[in-house]
Order: sequence, then C-alpha cells, then structure tokens
Amino acid sequence: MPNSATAGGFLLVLAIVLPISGVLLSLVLGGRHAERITLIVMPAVLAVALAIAAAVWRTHNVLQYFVGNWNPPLGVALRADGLSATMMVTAAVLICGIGLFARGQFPSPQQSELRAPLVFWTLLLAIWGALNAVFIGGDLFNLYVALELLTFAAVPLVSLDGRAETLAAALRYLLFALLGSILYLLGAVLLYGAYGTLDIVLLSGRIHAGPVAWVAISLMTTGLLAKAALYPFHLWLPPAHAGAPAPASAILSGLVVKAPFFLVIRLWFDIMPRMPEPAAAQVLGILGTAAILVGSLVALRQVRLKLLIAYSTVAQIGYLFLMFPLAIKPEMGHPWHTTAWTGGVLQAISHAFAKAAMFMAAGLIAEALGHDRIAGLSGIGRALPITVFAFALGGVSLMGLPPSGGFVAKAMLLTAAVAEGQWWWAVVVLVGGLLAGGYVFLVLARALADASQPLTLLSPISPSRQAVVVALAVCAVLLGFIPLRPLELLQIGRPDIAVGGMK
Amino acid sequence: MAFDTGLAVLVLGVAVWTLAAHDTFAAVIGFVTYGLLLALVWVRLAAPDVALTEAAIGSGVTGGLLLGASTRLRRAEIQAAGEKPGATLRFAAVVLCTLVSAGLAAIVLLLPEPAPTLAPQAAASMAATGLGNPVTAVLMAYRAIDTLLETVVLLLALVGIWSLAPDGVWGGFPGRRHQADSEGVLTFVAQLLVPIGILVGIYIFWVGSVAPGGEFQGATILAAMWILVMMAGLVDAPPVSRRWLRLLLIAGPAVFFAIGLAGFAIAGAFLAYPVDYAKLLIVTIEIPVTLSIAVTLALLVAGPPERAPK
Amino acid sequence: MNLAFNGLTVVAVSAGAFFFMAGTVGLLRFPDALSRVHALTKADNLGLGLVVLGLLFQVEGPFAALKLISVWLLTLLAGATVTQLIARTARLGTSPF
Amino acid sequence: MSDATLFGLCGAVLVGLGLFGLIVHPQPLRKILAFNLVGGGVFLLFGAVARRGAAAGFRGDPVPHALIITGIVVAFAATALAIALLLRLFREAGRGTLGSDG
Repeated sequence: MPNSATAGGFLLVLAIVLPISGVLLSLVLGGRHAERITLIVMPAVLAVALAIAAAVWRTHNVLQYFVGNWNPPLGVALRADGLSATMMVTAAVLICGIGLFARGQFPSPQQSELRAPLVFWTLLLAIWGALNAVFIGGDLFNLYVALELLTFAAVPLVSLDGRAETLAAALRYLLFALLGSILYLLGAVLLYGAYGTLDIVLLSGRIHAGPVAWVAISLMTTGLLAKAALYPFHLWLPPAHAGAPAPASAILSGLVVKAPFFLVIRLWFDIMPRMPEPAAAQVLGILGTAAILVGSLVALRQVRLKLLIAYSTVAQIGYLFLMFPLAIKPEMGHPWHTTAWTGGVLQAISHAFAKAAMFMAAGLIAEALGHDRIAGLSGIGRALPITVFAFALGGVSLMGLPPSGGFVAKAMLLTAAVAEGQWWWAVVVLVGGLLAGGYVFLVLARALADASQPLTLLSPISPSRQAVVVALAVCAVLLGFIPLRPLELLQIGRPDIAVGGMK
Repeated sequence: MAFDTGLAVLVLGVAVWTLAAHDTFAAVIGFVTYGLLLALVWVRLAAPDVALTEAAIGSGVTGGLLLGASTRLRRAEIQAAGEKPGATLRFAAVVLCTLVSAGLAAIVLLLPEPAPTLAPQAAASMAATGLGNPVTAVLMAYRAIDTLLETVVLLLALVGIWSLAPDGVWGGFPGRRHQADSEGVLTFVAQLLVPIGILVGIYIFWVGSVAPGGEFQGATILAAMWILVMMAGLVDAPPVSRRWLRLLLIAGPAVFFAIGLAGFAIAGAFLAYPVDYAKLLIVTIEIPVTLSIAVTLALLVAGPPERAPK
Repeated sequence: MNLAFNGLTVVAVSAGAFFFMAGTVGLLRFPDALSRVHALTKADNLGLGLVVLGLLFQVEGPFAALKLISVWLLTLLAGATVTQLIARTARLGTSPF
Repeated sequence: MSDATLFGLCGAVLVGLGLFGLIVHPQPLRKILAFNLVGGGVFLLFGAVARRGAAAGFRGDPVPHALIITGIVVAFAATALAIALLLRLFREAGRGTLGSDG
C-alpha cells in the first residue's frame, strides 16, 4: 500500500465531484434540463470509472489520494483497489443503462418543471456519487457520510408515486437504514476511541483482537446487514424495491444494497485480516442460508411480478454472505479462500446486471399490460418477446445455469465449499439454484403460455428500451465468459495475508 | 463530580421519561429537555462547539419539527399506541438492549490509557489554516470533504421532502400560509427579535474561525429567524421552483466544490488551500455555505409544497 | 473587595435559585394551564434576573457584562411571547394539557 | 471516575434505552424520537472519547468534536425526512403506522 498520493489519484475526486455537480446543476437549472444534464454526465463518469480501473490494472497497485494534501490520520484518504475499481465500473455501466431506459419513463417536460422527472434524475446522479464515495472511501467516518448520502438519495425514489403503500415502504426503509447507520457509526466511534484513527489502512495495522475490536466490528456489521437487508433484516426490502418505479427498482436492487455488502467486505477482509473469526463467519453464512431459503420460498408464493423479483433479491443477497465462512475458515490465506471471495464478489456483480434487467423487463411488461399480476401474463411472451427473453436471461444467471456470471460465481462458491470440506454450503448453493429455477419458471411458463383471449397492449413499448434491457441481461451472461486473468484485477490491493492460491 | 453525576442521572431520567411517556406530545417535550441537558453535558466535556450545535439543532430545530408533527399526528398516535408488541418481544428487547449497554459500558472502562488522540496533530497543523478554532480547522480543512458531502446530504434530504408534494402543487409554496395578525404577539416578537437574531447568527458564524461557533450554529439561528417571520405570517415561504431559491440552496456546495477544484491548480490538491490565502479562502467558502445551510434548514422545517403556485 | 463581590454573588444566585424552585413547584402543583404559566414566568423573569445580577459581579470587562444582560433580556422576550401563546391556546380550549 | 468515563457510561446506557424504544414503540413518531435518543448516546460516547484525548493544550480532541457536529446535522436531516414521510403517509392513508403488511 503506497504511503503517499499516487499519480492519477485525482480521478478519484472526479468520480465523486462529477455526479454531484450534476445534481447541483439539475437543481438550479430546473427539471426541464435534469435529463439532459444526466445524459452529459453519464459518459464522463463512465470514462472516469474506466480510467480508474485501467490505472489500477496498469500499475498493479492501489490508487490513492489524500484530500487537501492532509495525510491520514488527520486527513481523509480516498483509495481505489481492484475491488473498488470493479464495483465502480459495474455501477457506471449499469447506471448508464438505467439512465437510457428511464428516458422513456421520465421524459423532460415541455414547459414547466415536473416533480417526478426532476426528483428521479437528480437522485439518480446523487446515488451514483454516493456509490462512488462508498467504493473509494478510505475513512470510516467519511464512509458514514457517504452511506447517509446514499440513503437520502435512495429512499425518496421508493415513494415517487405517492401512494400510501409506497410511502409506508419508504418510511420503513428509512428507519432501517438509519438504524444501520447509527450502529455503524457507533462501531467507528469505538474504534477511534481505542486506536485513534478512522483511516482503514492505518486501522488495519493497529487493530488487534480484543473486546473493543469485537464489539465495534459486530456493531458495524449488524448495522450494515440491516442496510443490506440480510435475513432477519429483510422485511423492509420487498415492498420498497417492488414499489419504486422500474428503473429505480433496478438501481436499488442492483446497486444500492451492494454498497453495505461492499463495506462488510472492507471490514472483514481489509480492516481485520489478521483477526479471522470462523465462528462469526459461520453465523454470516447461516444468515445467508436463511435468506436464500426464506426469500426463494416466499418468492414462489407471490402473485405480483415485481414482488417476486424483490423477494428474489432477498435470496440472492443471501448468496453474497456465503463467501464469508468459505473465505475465512480455518485461517486466512488458505488456497481456496480467494476462489470463494472472488465467487462472492462476482455474484454481487452478476446479480446487479441480472436483477436490473429483470426489474426493467417487469416494468415494461407492467406498462404494456397495466398490471403485473403473474396470473395475467399469458400471451406476453408473444407480444413482447424481446423483453421476456431478457427476463429469461436474467433468470438464467440467478439460477446459476451456464453460461452466465451467476454460474461462474456459484460454481466458485461450490468448488471452494467442496474443496474446504464445508460441503453443507455446497448443498445450500444447489438448493438455492433449484428454488430460483422454480420461481423463474413460474413466471416464464405463464408468459410463454397462449392467451385465452387476444392481448391488447395499453401502450406501445419502444424497441430501444427493450434493447437496453436485453443489453444488461446479456452483460450478466457475458460475465460467465470472462477468463480468469481479468479477475486478477479484483485481487489488486488486497492485504497479502488475505490472498492465497488462485495464481 | 457531584454536579456531573447529578447531570448524568438527570439525562438518563429524562431519556426514560421520553420513552415511557404515554402521550407523544409529552415525550417530545421530554426530548427537548434531553437535548438541552445534553448541551450542558457538552459544556462539561469541554466541547462548546458541540454544545451550541446540540442546543440549536439537536434540541431546538429537531424539537420544533417533532412538536409540529406530534400535534398533527395526535389522532394517529393514539390509535397506533394500541399495537404494542407482545411480551416475548419486549422481553427479548430488554435482554438485547441490556447486553448492548453493558458491552458498551465495559468498553468505556476498557479504553486504553493513555488515550489515543489527534489533538497534537490538529494543533501542529493549525498555522497552515490560519484559523484559531481547531474544530473549524477540522471541519473546513483537514476533513473538509466530510463537510462538503454533508452540505449535499442536507440538500438531498430537502429534495426528498419536496418529492413528497402532490403533483398538482409542484413548484408551489411549502407548508401552510400563516395569517399575519398585526396586533399579535408573534408579529411583535418577529419584528423585535429578528434583527437581533440575524446579528447573533452572523456573529456566531463569524466568531467560529477563532472561538466556539461556526457555520452550522450560525446558520441554524438564521434559519430560526426566517421560520419565525414565516410563522408570524410576515412573509410567505417562497415557491420551491423559484430560481433565486435554487441558487441560494446550491450556492454553498457549489462554491465549496469550485474552490476545492481550484485547489488542484493553486495548492496541488483538491480542497487544499495555499498557506497565505487559507483563511481568506475558507471564509469565502463559509459565507455561502452558511447561507445555503440556513435556507435548507428552514425549508426542511417548512416541509413539502402544499399550495399550488399562483 | 473580592470577598464582598463573592458574597453578593452567592446571595443573588441563591435568591435566583429559590425563585426557580418556587416556579417549578408551582408548575407541578397548580391546577390549570394559566396559573402554571403564571408561576413559570415568575421563575424566568425574576430568578434568571437575580442569577444574572449575581454573575455580573464576577465578569471581566463590560462586553461580557453586556452579553449576560442580553441573555436575560432575550429570555424575557422569548418567555413573554411563549407565555402569551400558551395562554391564548389554553383560553381557546385547545390545550393539550 | 473522570468526567469522560462518567458521561461515556451515560452514553452507553442511552444507546440501550434508545434501541429499546426503537424496537418496542409501534408509532413511527416514537421510533423517530428513539432514534434521536440513540444518536445522543452515540455522540456522547464519542464526546467521552474526545475528552479523554485532551492534549496539546486542548481540553478535548477536536477531531471527534467536528465529527459530532456533522453527525448532529445529519441526524436532523434524517429526522426531517422521516417526519415528512410520516405526515404524507398520514394524509394519504389516515393512519400513522407502518402496518404489518407493508
């Protein structure tokens, strides 16, 4: 880890400044221009994310920046390792896709400003800035502010339609998110009290096993789990993600819940790489298992398409946490740990693409039919074949069928589980895949069935929006074709002690 | 010591009362008291800057907001009070919360001696900022990016609140229109107090560079004055679509960003200040930031647009 | 001289504390909103005034003294206003108490 | 016992009390109140840490003080947003609870 700012570090600043500047501009120029501003900012931030990934790849080192030239512990550092860069590129590609899709749903008003487009476009950019701030934050308190930024940008999207159900969902989401942040902050406070720094790298050098570290890490992890909606904190998620407009659901389910997950990885693998705690990791694995089972089983019983997809998110979040018991037991540095860790991260990325595509496909179907009841989907496969195809592609990745990103991710988790002799997690992965197959099939069987009476679409669905959805679903599949070498990007900057095998 | 112990017991007592009070309105009164007592605790803990913030925002504006909500929600609160959770859940909650408190208390007693601190480093670098108040140096120099992002957090909260307006009144006036009563006591107070309050607000902000105070505390007082004249009905809240209002809202973060980016050119880093101009640049940032925070806070209290634009 | 000042401070602040105590008892014991408000205003105006008076003997310089007196005056203003508002609400019969 | 330890312990108890309120109160407004109680406790713990860090002529570590100020302002913004949501929900649904169905 370099101990000074690295060349190209200014890119990290731009990754936060550009989207937030877009927010300010949209507010002052008004809702009529918000969409255009977003479309201008999108390629710029995408370019910054790609440049950051390229710099990390080229130098094979962490990109680092000290804000205001104040070195930690007094100042705040921004850092991008391979994981940050990968997540930023994922977020950038996904948000660009969502933005293009949303043009059809939140078009610029002709005369005066309208509420929904202004709020959607400004908050889309705000979420982007907040996500980038989370991915490159090098300071625990700075990360707290970034998490709050993310919460305040995400919650209003849930209740954009102003109905009582979505308002209640948004309020519940907000309360859970606030509880999560305050627990996270409490842990950070204790760490500062014991070690005198909030900087992640300095902290990883000073922290040692003991009651303070344990209580602090447990509190922070619990808070982040509440934000990530891991079982048993999952109840807020389905109504919130299902109630939002389709492009907002896509970003909430695809990216926003991944931010706290990303921070759990930071905590467990970067801050305390020398403090492996197999028992605690097993607990995370068990919660993940419960999430997979509960989420999938409840998804099977849903009558509305968007709720089914939302419950599937609950299950897929469970998978993310299977990597902890597999990458931590019995001690760091085991050859198969990197496989499990990479599998977990790849699951986060491929789920982001797959789920975004599925939510937007569901949005198009609901626009066409005027409802999203699964029982009433008959004939839609004939009317909107491309959309249903995109939904199916996303489903393939969720099930973990080859070839798809979900397949590679789940295969890696499976392999690690078998190789480490923790076969029970392998069973969980397989059962979860079967259940996912069940609920995806449930939808497809309906959608591909012939309608009893001819289907009339309420509104025509533009081909370009369908194309965006397919493109994202294809991304989820293409992730399955990535050879191993680019995956090494993920390992750049990880503490040596946590990396083993793989090469 | 006896005073501190008494104060701590009082804080805990008021907290219990706030939780246990049957009536939500009474609980809110308890919360305001809690905030004021905490402000006193901050003075005892040698944190006057925090004491000012706690009294102004933590107790003052938050309390006002909660009071307003509790009167508007009176009926719903009484209804909902019936849905008390079962005994099992309550018992589990007692066990869990006792464990959390006990764990935290143990850690307080276990914290290392001598305590780690950044005070020497903060003191050593103060000269480079030209400031005399170390807390302001942290907020505006060492950790300026936190403060910058925080101004954006406030702005997003406002966008979130505005997003709750019914579509028909978008661009309109926030909150209810208060009728001016030229004989009324509020009118009298608003006319008498507001000039003084604005003066105090500016003073608190200005003195922040060398003494306890700063942009957040000053801005809160300014916001309170604006809220007072709105409540007295002397002025109406501005329609949310007004260009000048939007400009005021973003002026703070925008100037902050602009000077931060200029830091690349003039001091070699984002949000870095050249030593000779550090204080000048910081004050240049603080003035619009204070204004923006004041306007944002007042509008956060005013709520979403409720009346259509004329 | 110093001793005399300290003595005056003790006397004035104690007297102020007494009025606060009396006001608090009144707040708790009086039956209706109006008489409670009446008890409170006594505590605020007189009690705080006496405390400020006592502290005036301890301050350094006229600026600090001015600050203390402004604190008292502002509290008087705020107290009087809020009392008016509460009393009006109580008389209109919408009191939550 | 030093003042830092005393108020640190006070903060520890406040966090527990607030969490309890957050869990058991059915009314959202009371939950919001309880959230603010927890916030006060967390900030107080941080204040105790700051007081312990008195050095270099400062009577407390200024870094936590600045962070607490930021935290208080963020908590206010959160409270304002939550209350606005709650009031709108009440207007739309005539109820002030989250209900069990969501």
